[in-house]
Amino acid sequence: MEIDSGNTAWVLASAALVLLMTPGLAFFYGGMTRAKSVLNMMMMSFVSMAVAGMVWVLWGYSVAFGSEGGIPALFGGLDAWGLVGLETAVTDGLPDLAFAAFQATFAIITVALISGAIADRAKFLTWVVFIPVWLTLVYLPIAHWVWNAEGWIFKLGAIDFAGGTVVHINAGCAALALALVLGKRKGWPKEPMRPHNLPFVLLGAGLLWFGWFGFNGGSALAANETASLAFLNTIVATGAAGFGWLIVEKLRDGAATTLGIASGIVAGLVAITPAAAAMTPVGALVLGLVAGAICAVAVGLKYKLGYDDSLDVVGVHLVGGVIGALAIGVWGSAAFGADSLLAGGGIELLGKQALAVVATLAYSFIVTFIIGKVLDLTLGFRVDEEAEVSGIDLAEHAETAYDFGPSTSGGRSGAPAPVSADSKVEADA
Amino acid sequence: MEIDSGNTAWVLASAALVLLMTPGLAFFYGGMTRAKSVLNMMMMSFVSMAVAGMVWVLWGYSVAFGSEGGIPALFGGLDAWGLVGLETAVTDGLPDLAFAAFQATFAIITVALISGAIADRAKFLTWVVFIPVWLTLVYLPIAHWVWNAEGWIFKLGAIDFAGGTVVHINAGCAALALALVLGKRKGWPKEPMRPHNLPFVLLGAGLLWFGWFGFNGGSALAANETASLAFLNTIVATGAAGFGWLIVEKLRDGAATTLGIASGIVAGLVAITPAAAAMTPVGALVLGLVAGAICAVAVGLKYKLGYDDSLDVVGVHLVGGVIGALAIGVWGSAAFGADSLLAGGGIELLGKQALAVVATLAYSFIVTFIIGKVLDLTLGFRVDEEAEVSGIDLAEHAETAYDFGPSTSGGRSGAPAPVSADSKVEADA
Amino acid sequence: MEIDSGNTAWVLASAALVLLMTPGLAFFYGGMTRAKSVLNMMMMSFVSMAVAGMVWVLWGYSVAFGSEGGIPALFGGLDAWGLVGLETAVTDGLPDLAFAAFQATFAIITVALISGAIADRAKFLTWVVFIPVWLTLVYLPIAHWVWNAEGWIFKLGAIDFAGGTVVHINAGCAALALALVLGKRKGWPKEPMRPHNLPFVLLGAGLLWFGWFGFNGGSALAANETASLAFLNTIVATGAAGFGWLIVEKLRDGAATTLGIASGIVAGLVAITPAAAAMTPVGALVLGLVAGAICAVAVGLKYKLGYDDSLDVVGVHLVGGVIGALAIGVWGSAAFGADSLLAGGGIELLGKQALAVVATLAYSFIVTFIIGKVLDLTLGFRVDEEAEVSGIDLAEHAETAYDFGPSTSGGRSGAPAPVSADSKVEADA
Amino acid sequence: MKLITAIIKPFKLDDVKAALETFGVKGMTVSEASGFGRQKGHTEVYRGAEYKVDVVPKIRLEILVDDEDAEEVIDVVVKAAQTGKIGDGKVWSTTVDTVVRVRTGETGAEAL
Amino acid sequence: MKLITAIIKPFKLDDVKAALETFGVKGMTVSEASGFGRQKGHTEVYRGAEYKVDVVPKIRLEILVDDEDAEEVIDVVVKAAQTGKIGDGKVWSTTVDTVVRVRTGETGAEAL
Amino acid sequence: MKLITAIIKPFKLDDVKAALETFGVKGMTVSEASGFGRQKGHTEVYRGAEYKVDVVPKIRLEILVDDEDAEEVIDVVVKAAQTGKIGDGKVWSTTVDTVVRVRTGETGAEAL
Ligand SMILES: Nc1ncnc2c1ncn2[C@@H]1O[C@H](COP(=O)(O)OP(=O)(O)O)[C@@H](O)[C@H]1O
Ligand SMILES: Nc1ncnc2c1ncn2[C@@H]1O[C@H](COP(=O)(O)OP(=O)(O)O)[C@@H](O)[C@H]1O
Ligand SMILES: Nc1ncnc2c1ncn2[C@@H]1O[C@H](COP(=O)(O)OP(=O)(O)O)[C@@H](O)[C@H]1O
Repeated sequence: MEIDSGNTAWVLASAALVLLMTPGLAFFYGGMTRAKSVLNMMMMSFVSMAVAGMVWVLWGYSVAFGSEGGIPALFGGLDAWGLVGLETAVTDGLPDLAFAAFQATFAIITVALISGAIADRAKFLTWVVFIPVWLTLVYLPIAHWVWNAEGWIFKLGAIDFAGGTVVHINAGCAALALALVLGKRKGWPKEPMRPHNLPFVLLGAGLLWFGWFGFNGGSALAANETASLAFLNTIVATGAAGFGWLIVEKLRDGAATTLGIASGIVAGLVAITPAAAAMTPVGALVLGLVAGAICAVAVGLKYKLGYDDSLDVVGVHLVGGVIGALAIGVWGSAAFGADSLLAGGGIELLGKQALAVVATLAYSFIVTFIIGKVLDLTLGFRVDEEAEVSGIDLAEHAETAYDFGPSTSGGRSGAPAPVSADSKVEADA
Repeated sequence: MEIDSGNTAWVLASAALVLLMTPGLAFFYGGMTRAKSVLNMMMMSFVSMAVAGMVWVLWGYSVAFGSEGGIPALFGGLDAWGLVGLETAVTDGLPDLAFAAFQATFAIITVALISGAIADRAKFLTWVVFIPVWLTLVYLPIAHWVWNAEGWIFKLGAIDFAGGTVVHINAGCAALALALVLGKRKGWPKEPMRPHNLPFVLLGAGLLWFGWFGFNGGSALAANETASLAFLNTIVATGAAGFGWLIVEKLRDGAATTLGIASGIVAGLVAITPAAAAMTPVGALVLGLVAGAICAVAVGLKYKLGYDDSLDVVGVHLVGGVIGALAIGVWGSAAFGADSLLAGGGIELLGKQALAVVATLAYSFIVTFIIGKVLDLTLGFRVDEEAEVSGIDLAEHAETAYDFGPSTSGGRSGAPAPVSADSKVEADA
Repeated sequence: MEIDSGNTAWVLASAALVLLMTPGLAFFYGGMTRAKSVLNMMMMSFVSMAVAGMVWVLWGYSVAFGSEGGIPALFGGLDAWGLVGLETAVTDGLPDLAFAAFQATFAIITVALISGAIADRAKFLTWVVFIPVWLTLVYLPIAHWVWNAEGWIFKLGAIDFAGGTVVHINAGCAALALALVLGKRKGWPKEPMRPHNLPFVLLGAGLLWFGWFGFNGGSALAANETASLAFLNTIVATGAAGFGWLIVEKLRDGAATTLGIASGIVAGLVAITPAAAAMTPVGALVLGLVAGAICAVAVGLKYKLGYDDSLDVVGVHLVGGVIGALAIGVWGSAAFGADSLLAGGGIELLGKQALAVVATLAYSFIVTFIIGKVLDLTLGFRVDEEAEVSGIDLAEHAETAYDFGPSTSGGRSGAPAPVSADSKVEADA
Repeated sequence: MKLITAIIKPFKLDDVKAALETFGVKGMTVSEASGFGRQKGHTEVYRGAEYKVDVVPKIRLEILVDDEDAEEVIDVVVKAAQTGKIGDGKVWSTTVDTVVRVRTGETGAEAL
Repeated sequence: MKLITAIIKPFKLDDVKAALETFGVKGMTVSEASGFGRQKGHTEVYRGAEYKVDVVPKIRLEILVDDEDAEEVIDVVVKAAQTGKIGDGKVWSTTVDTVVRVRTGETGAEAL
Repeated sequence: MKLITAIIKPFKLDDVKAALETFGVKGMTVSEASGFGRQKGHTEVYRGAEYKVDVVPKIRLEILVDDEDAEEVIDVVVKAAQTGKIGDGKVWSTTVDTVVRVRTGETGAEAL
């Protein structure tokens, strides 16, 4: 079949955008930790890029999108391992490899999202092992359910345009499971733990927003009206959610914060993900306001319930994802295929949406919890207390993030040159 | 009409690029403030993304690009409020929603640009109110004049390829007006106020340059020779302007600075904006050198005239924008539609360019000044002196940007862990 | 000829991506220096963007891609100086100006790459002079050899998809030459010199990866299967290389580091560059692992051999580039045009690859060494010792990178406001 | 009037401060420091090159007290700062000739 | 020889320095500190959770002076640093046994 | 018991520390400071506006020593820190009433 160069250009550009989301996430999360654990936080994202990319090529694509060799409704087989056979294939004008590349970036970001729940305390080696196991047992099946034409949720007819269930609800649930497995950080919630670098959080939010145009816009797999609608909704819902979060903060805390708008932006991006091509721009605006405001409240849940979801993956991704999925059933636009309640379609769609949500939620939580427990009992998932207190960066990575030394404007701050360190070359060990 | 997927891909990619310019601007501006007001500076940009996006969808697009229901030469009506009716429309192979999304990002960045003039001292709430008011009364009409086929400047035949008047001269004038309304910062210009984070300024400049390829290249609304020319000119004029600024610095101050090259880059981007498709690459190179050098001198004006345009929006955007607009009339290329002086077209084009500049300049300054004054008299536009001295981040947002705590390389800097803070959960208030 | 809008959209998007690599590089390198020289490091990249862009327009494109007026096998003439005559030309559906813009960004990044070898100690003015001289005498000829249909390496039939020889081996060799010309930094290797900002290094690595999709994917000059394959390989080889580097570190040093994964990512990107469209995804994965692991060892060479290649341009770009070029000859895929050893094509291809490598290596090293020496003897290439010790940022640019002043979370760190500085306006000097 | 100076482990600051408040001390001045001593530093690794940091972060406390309180305040600090592990720090006292409260110009015990 | 130590508000540093120069003091050493005392800290809010900072930034000045100048220098500092609001800080003096100028090895008044 | 305080140039810290270790000093406390004095600061330029920094970075060392070692320790520091150029710094000593090692409660010479 002939390639549509415009669609291919858009999907490739989108894949690049989505890939950038993971470094963006590293900054969004990394800025929120304390300075002594920022590197570990970022490292969890970066190593996801490394490992998930390899898994995707070796067997991930095949299990998620293959239909032969597996159980069609649940998962694919290994026929397309190593992407063998895709090199020259073209589907609907798009090279299969372009689609495989686009989807690779989704697998990467999903697993990276989870890491926000276990800031400051996860053994790096165990995290590295967790990635392929979790992708294989949790992500790939759910992706198959929702995006493979044979998958049971696909067949059910629930709407998830760009991955609200597969990516966000899934990551949010997995995050909750791991937060429970690893337990609270020492001192939490009594000891205050503030973000060490809010500009980094804003940088992360900015890059996430930017990349998300690929995530949502690219999910049309074509440069057409659907992509344009998804794109526009990704502007307006996101902004509205940032604004919604600020309103809650202003009313509740008395001040609108940068951490608040950054969080609201991400909440809005999450909420619009499944709904990006199923709502009018005004509907998307409303969805944003609702999601931003609710998530601003939801991040306080952990203090009540007592789980240390350190960077609020649950409050933002799980809650935001559920809001988006259900909103489609309530005020989705019939013109864009969503026979929602307000569009006069009754509660059928809402029911399907709810079913897809609950299935993902339950499966992800249970399987992730088991994986986490097994890893904890075998490899151990948590660093020892001393490492946590003195800083996981040093303990796990033998590094510290910053050394501003004597430079912060010459004499002013009077910082000394590095004090008596001694370098020894170890490269030949 | 059939969609041209290649053009659509390019316009969507461009829209994503332009959206990224606003976070880029947040870093360009934020790095230039002192550490105690970086968050407020960035917040002004981020909240522009939130509010301007909503305004655009609700009535902005309709007023700027609608022709019915308004006064054709001056502004459009509310026919297309909420983008209703655009969902499936396609114009010249491009979905109308793609165009609306692309243009949304222009409205966002324009209002954000203004904030550089009022660093360290603007009440956040008033800024939030300013955004929709200013967009409605100033930005949307001018955009209509220049870009709507019925607009009077469009009909006049002045050339403004990507928004030199609408965006840069407009923002620069509005910035001057607000700087006058808010007045000087305490201590300015006696007390030195240096950029707190120059790498952030460079990051911002880099992201702005990157995003500007969408701004200028995307304004062709197609992936064709025009886009390619605009793109190439956006490389060479920008680099030349950075270089021009450095030359002035080296001669005047004895040292070429990173703040200088970052500023020159932005000055060049501004200058080439109206001229991107109206000049040969060599013409663009010359424009860059001229704009960089002149702006490097122009940023000193404020000390002479005594207005505290804190981050030089006037010196860079207003001056750069005027240079670009007039240069088209002087050495624009006839081959690309600019019957300029040097192309033997006489001074007619230059006259039109000057008229468009003056009209924008006057309208923007006067109306913005009135808006600013009214807001100042009603809500108040300036924080109190104590907040300004102790830091607007804390006063307006209850946050501080950084906490490097004890991590800056272990023991070396000997920073202590956060000293005795106490966390209390307030989510249930 | 008619323009293919999809291909043009992809090449323009790719050009924007590649342009962003240079700011990305500025952060990758800048984060690795000490805080007192970060600005100078970043400045070397930014000024490359300014100067190389101008050179490219004025004569660079013409010498590299022109065939008339020069010596066809070696370099082009000045026929297309100023890009005159390209404005409306279209080749294979792509505007010539789009291609010229895309290639401009390659020239920019190549010269910027070199700067990593001479951190902390190069006279800025001399660096500015070095750029056009080196581009003219080294880069443009090699680019002509490899990419011009008349070039001798092109005719030889060696495979270099996106610039492994022209960009990486070339830059790596030039870096070695300059490191030798400038000599070791005071205190090296005895005095420890640690990266001052590892999150910046990760930011740089993230932006480089993102931009590299344009570098490799865009080199197909079309949005097709080849681009898709190159794109996908740029995901998997890169991740694998990051992983390979971590494995070496874990085994050798006991800890996997963020600097390690960032370095591995870049090593993988370098290695896959020539091979991106000549290997299967699994082949690319293997290449990544190999390149990451070998480069992790190679960066230790400088301690043994005693040259101060400060940020390991040789260990990463030269070594990585050679690995990639030779790997094509060993396990390149015949299906994608590489009659490699393992594909049963014998050693012919490997021989050609080796010849291209050696030629580039020798030419680049020798000519760069001569240029460096001449500049050193005339202008001087190294700052004086005092400037090096107190910090090149202050000495060469009259700036310091950071001033966190009293803000790092209010009272906690107790930093004072800038101590008694005095501002004097100099704009009218 | 005495000046009590204490070098303590950073994470003990809250405990020490609380203990001093309980005792009745109304103010103190805190600053960052690095200590050399029996407690060892750590090693970082960058691209395979070791980077030894041989100082450890400490907090310095300065507390002005009346002569009669000096001994007890030292006691309070020592008890609150103690972990029993190497590197707990030192506390010492010196004699102060005069103290003035800047705001009022009061001197001596009034100034505290 | 006396050592005058002053804890002052950061934004008063320039005034104090100017006053000391006028008085004839040739040198001093400045460092950053945080103060606890009557002056209260502030509260920040992150995702709805309050974060209390109970110290305030201060500057510590150290000035070595001849015995006869000590009182006057204290006076100069107190006057220049005074705002009259809580938190203006403290100034105290202690007796120094010897002072040496590193560059020359000079001691006593010569060393200043 | 004496407290030796030294203000030195930052890049001399390693030399001073090594000299003190050789002499037999077992511990010390280091902190950052800025100095005003004969040594001049520098000027930075931002968008053409000059920005004068009139302090220079210094390191402050605090070393508790037995009375009999005091003079020699001062000597060791002065020699190791000397470059002969303006700004080398000052070293002074004050008398300490008591020293306590937090970990053990030992006092006096035992505490060092
Ligand atoms: N002679 C000294 N003078 C000043 N400070 C000292 C001295 N010895 C130790 N210190 C400080 O006390 C801290 C703890 O000392 P250290 O020898 O590590 O443990 P301990 O006091 O438990 O024996 C050091 O980090 C240093 O800051
Ligand atoms: N007993 C003390 N010992 C050492 N420093 C003190 C003491 N009391 C106060 N200070 C310092 O003086 C500063 C000002 O004291 P504070 O009680 O807030 O106000 P004021 O001196 O105006 O009554 C404090 O922030 C602290 O740095
Ligand atoms: N009177 C003083 N009191 C306290 N510290 C001082 C005094 N004079 C100088 N210093 C400190 O000593 C440092 C060196 O002094 P300076 O006058 O520059 O050079 P030198 O000691 O070589 O004559 C200063 O930067 C400052 O930190």
